[in-house]
Amino acid sequence: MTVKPDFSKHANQAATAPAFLSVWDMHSYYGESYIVQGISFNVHEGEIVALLGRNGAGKTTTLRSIARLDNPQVNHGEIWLDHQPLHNMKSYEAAVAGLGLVPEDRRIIPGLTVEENLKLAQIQPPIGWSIQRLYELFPRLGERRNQEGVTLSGGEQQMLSIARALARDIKLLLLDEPYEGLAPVIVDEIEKTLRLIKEQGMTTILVEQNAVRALQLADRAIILDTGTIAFDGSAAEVLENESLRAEYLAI
Amino acid sequence: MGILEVKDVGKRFGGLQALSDVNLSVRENTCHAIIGPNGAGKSTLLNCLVGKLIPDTGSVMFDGQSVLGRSPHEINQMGISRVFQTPEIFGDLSVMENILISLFAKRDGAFRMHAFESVADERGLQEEAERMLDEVNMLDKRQMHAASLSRGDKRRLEMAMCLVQKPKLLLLDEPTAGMARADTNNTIELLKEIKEKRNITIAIIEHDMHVVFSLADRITVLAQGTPLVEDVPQKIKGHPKVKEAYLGEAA
Amino acid sequence: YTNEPTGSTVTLGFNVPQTGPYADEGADELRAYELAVKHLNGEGDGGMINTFSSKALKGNGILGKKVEYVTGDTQTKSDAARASARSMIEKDGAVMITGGSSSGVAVAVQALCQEAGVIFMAGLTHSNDTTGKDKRANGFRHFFNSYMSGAALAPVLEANYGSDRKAYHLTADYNWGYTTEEAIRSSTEAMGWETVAAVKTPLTQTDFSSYIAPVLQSGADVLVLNHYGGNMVNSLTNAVQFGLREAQANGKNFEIVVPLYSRLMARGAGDAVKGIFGSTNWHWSLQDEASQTFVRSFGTEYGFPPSQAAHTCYVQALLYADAVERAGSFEPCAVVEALEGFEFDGLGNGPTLYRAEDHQCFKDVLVVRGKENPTSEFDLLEIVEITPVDQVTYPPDHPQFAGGALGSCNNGA
Amino acid sequence: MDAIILQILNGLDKGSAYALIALGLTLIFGTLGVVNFAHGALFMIGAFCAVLLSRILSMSYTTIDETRTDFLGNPMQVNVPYAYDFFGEAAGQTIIEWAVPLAILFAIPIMILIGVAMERGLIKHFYKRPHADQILVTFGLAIVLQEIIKYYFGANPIPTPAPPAFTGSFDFGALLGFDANQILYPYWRLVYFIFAAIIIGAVFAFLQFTTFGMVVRAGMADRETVGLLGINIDKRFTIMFGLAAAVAGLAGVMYGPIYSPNYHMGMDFLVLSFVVVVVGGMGSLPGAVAAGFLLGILESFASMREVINIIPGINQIIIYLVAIIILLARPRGLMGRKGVMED
Amino acid sequence: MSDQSQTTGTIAPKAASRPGASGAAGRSRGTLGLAGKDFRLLLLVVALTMLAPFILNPFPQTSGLAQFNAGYPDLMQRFVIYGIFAIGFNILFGLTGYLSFGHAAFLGVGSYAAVWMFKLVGMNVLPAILLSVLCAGLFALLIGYITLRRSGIYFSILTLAFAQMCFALAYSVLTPLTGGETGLQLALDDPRILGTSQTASGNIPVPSLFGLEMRESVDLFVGGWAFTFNAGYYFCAIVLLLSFYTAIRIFRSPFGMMLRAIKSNQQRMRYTGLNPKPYALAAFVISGMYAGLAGGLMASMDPLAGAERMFWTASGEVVLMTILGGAGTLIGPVLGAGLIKYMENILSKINSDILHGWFAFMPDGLEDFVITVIYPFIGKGWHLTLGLMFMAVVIFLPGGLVEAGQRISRAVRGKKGHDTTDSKSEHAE
Ligand SMILES: Nc1ncnc2c1ncn2[C@@H]1O[C@H](COP(=O)(O)OP(=O)(O)OP(=O)(O)O)[C@@H](O)[C@H]1O
Ligand SMILES: Nc1ncnc2c1ncn2[C@@H]1O[C@H](COP(=O)(O)OP(=O)(O)OP(=O)(O)O)[C@@H](O)[C@H]1O
Ligand SMILES: [Mg+2]
Ligand SMILES: [Mg+2]
Repeated sequence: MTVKPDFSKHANQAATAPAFLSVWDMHSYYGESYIVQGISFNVHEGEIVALLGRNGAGKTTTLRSIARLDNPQVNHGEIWLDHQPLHNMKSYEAAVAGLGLVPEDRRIIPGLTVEENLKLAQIQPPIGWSIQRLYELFPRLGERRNQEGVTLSGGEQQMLSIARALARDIKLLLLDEPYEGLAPVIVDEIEKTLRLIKEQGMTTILVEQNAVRALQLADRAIILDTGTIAFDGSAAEVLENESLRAEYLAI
Repeated sequence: MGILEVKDVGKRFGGLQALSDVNLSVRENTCHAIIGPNGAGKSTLLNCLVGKLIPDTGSVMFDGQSVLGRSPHEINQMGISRVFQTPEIFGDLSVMENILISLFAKRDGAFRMHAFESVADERGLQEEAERMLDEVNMLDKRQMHAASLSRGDKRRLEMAMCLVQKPKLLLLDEPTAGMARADTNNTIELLKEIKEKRNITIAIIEHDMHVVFSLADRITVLAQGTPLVEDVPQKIKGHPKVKEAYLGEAA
Repeated sequence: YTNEPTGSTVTLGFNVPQTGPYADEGADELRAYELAVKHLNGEGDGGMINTFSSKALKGNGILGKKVEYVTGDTQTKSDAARASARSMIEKDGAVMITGGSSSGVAVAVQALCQEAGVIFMAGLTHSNDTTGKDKRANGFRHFFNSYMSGAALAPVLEANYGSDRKAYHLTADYNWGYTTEEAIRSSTEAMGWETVAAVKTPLTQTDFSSYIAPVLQSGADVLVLNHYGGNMVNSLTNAVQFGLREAQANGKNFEIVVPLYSRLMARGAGDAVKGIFGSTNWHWSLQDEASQTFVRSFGTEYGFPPSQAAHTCYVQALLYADAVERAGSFEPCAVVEALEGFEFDGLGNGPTLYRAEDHQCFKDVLVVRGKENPTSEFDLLEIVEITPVDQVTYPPDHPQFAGGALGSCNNGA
Repeated sequence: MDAIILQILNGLDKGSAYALIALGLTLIFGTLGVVNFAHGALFMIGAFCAVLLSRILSMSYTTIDETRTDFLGNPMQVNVPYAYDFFGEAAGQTIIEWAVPLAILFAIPIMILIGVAMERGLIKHFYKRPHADQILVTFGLAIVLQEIIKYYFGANPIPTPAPPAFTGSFDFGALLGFDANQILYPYWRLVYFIFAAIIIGAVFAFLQFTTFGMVVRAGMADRETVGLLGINIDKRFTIMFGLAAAVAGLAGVMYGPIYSPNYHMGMDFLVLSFVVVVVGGMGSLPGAVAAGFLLGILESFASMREVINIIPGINQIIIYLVAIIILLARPRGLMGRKGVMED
Repeated sequence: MSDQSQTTGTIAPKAASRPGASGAAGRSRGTLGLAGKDFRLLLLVVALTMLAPFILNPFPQTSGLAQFNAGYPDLMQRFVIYGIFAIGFNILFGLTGYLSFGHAAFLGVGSYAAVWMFKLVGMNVLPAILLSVLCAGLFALLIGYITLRRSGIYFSILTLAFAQMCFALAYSVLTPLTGGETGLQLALDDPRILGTSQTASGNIPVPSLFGLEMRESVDLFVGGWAFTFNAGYYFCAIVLLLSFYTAIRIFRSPFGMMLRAIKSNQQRMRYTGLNPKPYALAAFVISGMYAGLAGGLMASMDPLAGAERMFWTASGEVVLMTILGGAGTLIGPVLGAGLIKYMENILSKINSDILHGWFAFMPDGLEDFVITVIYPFIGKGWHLTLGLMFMAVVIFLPGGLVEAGQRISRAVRGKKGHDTTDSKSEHAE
């Protein structure tokens, strides 16, 4: 077993207690292209952290690295979730350890109905929200439960993808652009849901292009720029800091 | 008389009436936005215009000719180009080649047996493609494999592929979803410019109200498969029904 | 002429199936060739050189040149067989090609040798065409053929099953099948049998149940399986499973006939062959001195008795060497001349003639039957009758052999 | 009429062989999406399990029988199976004769082991690779397996008879009121048909009444996402492969008495089984089974003399002809699902 | 026929390294209309084919290793003929991704056409080959029109079914037309209206190019070496060069780009205003014509057309050649064809006698041991070696032989740039 990383080395990691999620000096590659170039950050339990940055900054790559997907390969670094070393795990082990990812392209499984997509999420314990409860959250999905998942409209697919993550009992929710393609009313709805589950103790990392919205919801913000962390601080700080916003977020 | 005339179009999927009695008229050199809740039938409507789906009832006239019963490539050759909700590009080809294919299609039609010419000799098209890539800020990525682009870049590429064909009518299904704010703004500028300078009519589906209100000359709100209202943007913004069904508190 | 041996050695090309369904048969042929080379070079016990009626061979190679050999894999495909024959001719300088385990291959390689100007001594090939419509001046066949099988079998069948029989033919759908069916039909019909039906079965067929099942209903009381190799193993096994052996038809016992037997097939079919008639070119249980000599030297070398394929190949190698000695030259046309009309004995089949008109050997043919109580895994067939050569001889212009011409011998470049 | 019944019966047992092979193949090809050219080899290895068991059971020591001589005139060596010594001659003989059914028990662990080893060691790395690569590697594997078997067992077919209790045939005609001997049907083929039905039923039950099938299908469509849902898809793929190998192997074991096993029997069935799977519709188990029986029966009919006389050569091409017609008329085969292996 | 889009896991090299991608812009037409790199490749192939008699006979005739020499006419002809076949197949498979499992049918049709030409018209190879290409092309048009209505595995099975039907018919029912199992061969009494039925010496005339006999050879002896220059080989080699040149042009043309677009995303193609069908059909017909050309050449070198060359294993063989060499690359299929044919013809001929010859220098016990170890892999065991090689190549060299070449050349050029990948994760367990 590896010894837990000593975070005192990192100046900007003020926290003394080990954080809920800590990512330490993570380097990720797609084949030979070097994308995430050594990032470290902590997320505390119950926090919502907004991960922001331009297209191609490496946000998705970061989430995928944390979720331990085969591609990108994490060639160096450590990831700890609630005292469990994610960096030693395969993606399904990480999922069992309590990680849920809503991928940016939704990844509805072809050939399966809406309900089967949800059922699939509840095969491997721990099981989270019941399917019934998820239908209450997204009534649209209940209506379409026997339709093949991939024929749903774009927004409906997004709902299904989020619902699928919640169908498992997770500790950390990684959302990759969850608002994309959703009608403003639904975005409001999801935002409410996120607040709700935050109250219940869920820790969330939210990647979003709609930075203002994300920052209004988030406690903290991390801004990525070409695979490195350009800013790590409170969300309010970003909203106030004109130059930061202009430089990295163009808002 | 608009360049695109949709009359009484209806489409059923099994038990679901996805579209009913849709009437729409898009005038030349305007930007017409279609908005509406998720699953309202916007993408379905678009699919009926480009030959991906054949409506059960009604007629679709483009430029005085019916598009019904024509195959997608014929419709494209009539002057309609489309950007998909999830990017459809030639992943195995380079960015440059993606654009070149569009140019060849524009120049040579649906099929031409140019087996003994050389791509490298097409200086004119090469330059045109490079100009286009420059316009969408992707010139530096021209030799990249399209599949390894980030998602936002894929969208921009797809849009460039459509624009370079100088279509009469450009259909955009959520073109800026997942695009960074800065690029969204660029895209708005780009679309504005092409509408004004290049005489391209645009029909756009978007959930980003910033985009919709900066671009659209007219807006149709679709709900549950039928147009709810159609009007100029200012009117739509304040419309109570629209607010309730779609915009929520965001407006 | 092509590949004239100039040094102290002469190279022969053994082209046998080393892969594919006939690989075991090919392996046996190769063993026989290796044995023949030993004997020709004066090693071992000399085998049938000692019993051969021609005394030209002295055990010092051929014309004093040591015999070397190259091998090739026919894969039992005419294309592959020609490729490997060509490589032996072009690359290794083989002056004679021999071998093969199917008629298609034999015919194809024979035509090639004719073009290239080398001698071809066919191995196991039973189709009439090899020395019929596809005969070539440079090619020679020692093995018997479909016509001879028919001619030899008919009297035995008549004696055992009577002359009032209704036959049902299943025929493998390719050249050898056609000629065999024709030969058996015409000879059995001549003695009074009636042919109820003849059905072609695909060569790639693995389960013959749907061909076997209707046989009983057709009113036939004899089933003739014009199949070879794996086809025959399967069709015979199927026929036995469907109870044809025990069945009665037209008030008689139902019977099965397999025109061409080989050990390969007899082993594959197991118990199913018991009591079933067929014909072979040679069998190791023959008691004449030559056969016994051959069995002894082969058995001592390899530990089991030779198959008929091994026998014919061994004999062909010896016959070629002898012809060269007699001609005094490796030149193909000289060899052809020496072989044409050559009469000999002491090679296991009794007095034999290499007929000049079609390069076919005429000799006795064996009618055999699956043995009821085999004593070993090689003792599967028993000889029922040795049909004398006269009974199986036919005129060169017999209709079953019509068409085609020998042409003239080719010495090549 | 009786001719028709006969051909249906014949079609059924040919069909059950096709169906069993196609079933195993569909688990790998239709469900896991791996173009497994080694599937035929698995079938062949199954058949050789029976051969091997029968060899093991009849393992023997040699004694010299002075009273007889072998072909070279030496005293005859006689082999006495150990089984005779252990169980007595009669019982020993019976055990040897029952080698084929006994081989079922013998083959299951062997086949599962082979399947699992194959998946873990090789196929695992090829799920994401193009089909062409899968073809090359599994074809290579098939050749290697084939050559190994050939090396040890020779190229000749090896007879593996059914137990004596099952030789002989059943007179269906009598049962249906036709003349005796008009419709004979070998007992072993009846056994094979029933055996196939049981295996097919068992596999269906396993996949239908558990979520296993759904998970594997989902895993094939999108491994990554299924992994994100906490499911160890690799393990399930391995199980699936083991299962498919076992089904193929059992089909082979029981086929021995119908078709003397030889080293290339797998290749003989390979192309046909791919055709069956595709005609049935990729990924559809019922489709594979239905297509297996359909093609088996059609083949039987096409080989009737009356039919061949009308259309010469139809028996040679019927399967391919039907396959072409079905695929053109029904884009996804008989029961295929949309989107499975379409591009 | 792949589901790659579902599993984003594998996305090949980052910069598009496909042919045609490099230097799309700014590079102008060089010699023969080829860019510099392609022209160099063509020159390499010219050099390889023209000097093949030397290259393939590296060992003196007297040495034990002479067994490995491949420089005799038959095999050299086979190398280039199968090379042509594979080049054509690659135009369909490598570019469009349509995996045809029935291409051998076109080769067979080409062969039969050529032999019929020899039987009926005369022994000149040119008209025979032209007819082969034409017949194969028409046949491909018919089959392609039907089979291309399906894609993916369905297409593969359809082509397979057609080819198997052709084989079955050629093998039996159509025997009068095809010669059945034996194959279609020339006879002394063929009409040959523009030539002679028999030569003066009473033999069947041999195929020739305006009197130049295809089997004519000139031998050159240098020391212990013997080199054979064969007319037929050089004729085939020139045809190969033309085919190869054509293939390069197709790869680099807009048409070639469209074919790659078919493989990549047909949906996008349609919405870009292109009709994928005729493109795919054109590719199918072109590759069918290449196969017919190969078949015609095969019959010209050796005037007998066997039905086995249409069997599914023959179709499978060209698939294997292409993948083995590197699908979608220009030179790969030629290399793959060469390797498989070399193994088939050279390995299968090594017998225990030859082995004993090689290892005679060893002590007896060791000699026997070494031979026992090697024996299963050669001679009649050559299939085993072939199978192992297939597996080794796909496992270790996913891109086929071409990738092997690239790796070697990269390794030679220096190991820079590898540091990053070598520093794999060092998670202590
Ligand atoms: N599969 C891949 N192979 C190679 N490079 C890739 C791959 N996927 C992404 N990249 C590259 O990695 C970089 C970071 O991509 P990533 O998807 O993480 O960006 P992102 O921040 O999520 O952007 P976006 O907002 O557009 O989604 C980009 O330059 C992209 O081109
Ligand atoms: N092939 C199909 N089969 C069955 N139902 C379908 C199919 N395609 C679409 N639908 C349904 O039709 C409705 C309209 O879908 P459409 O994709 O047009 O919505 P949309 O307006 O584009 O929504 P969004 O903004 O979320 O993309 C949805 O409820 C969807 O589930
Ligand atoms: Mg992203
Ligand atoms: Mg939509």
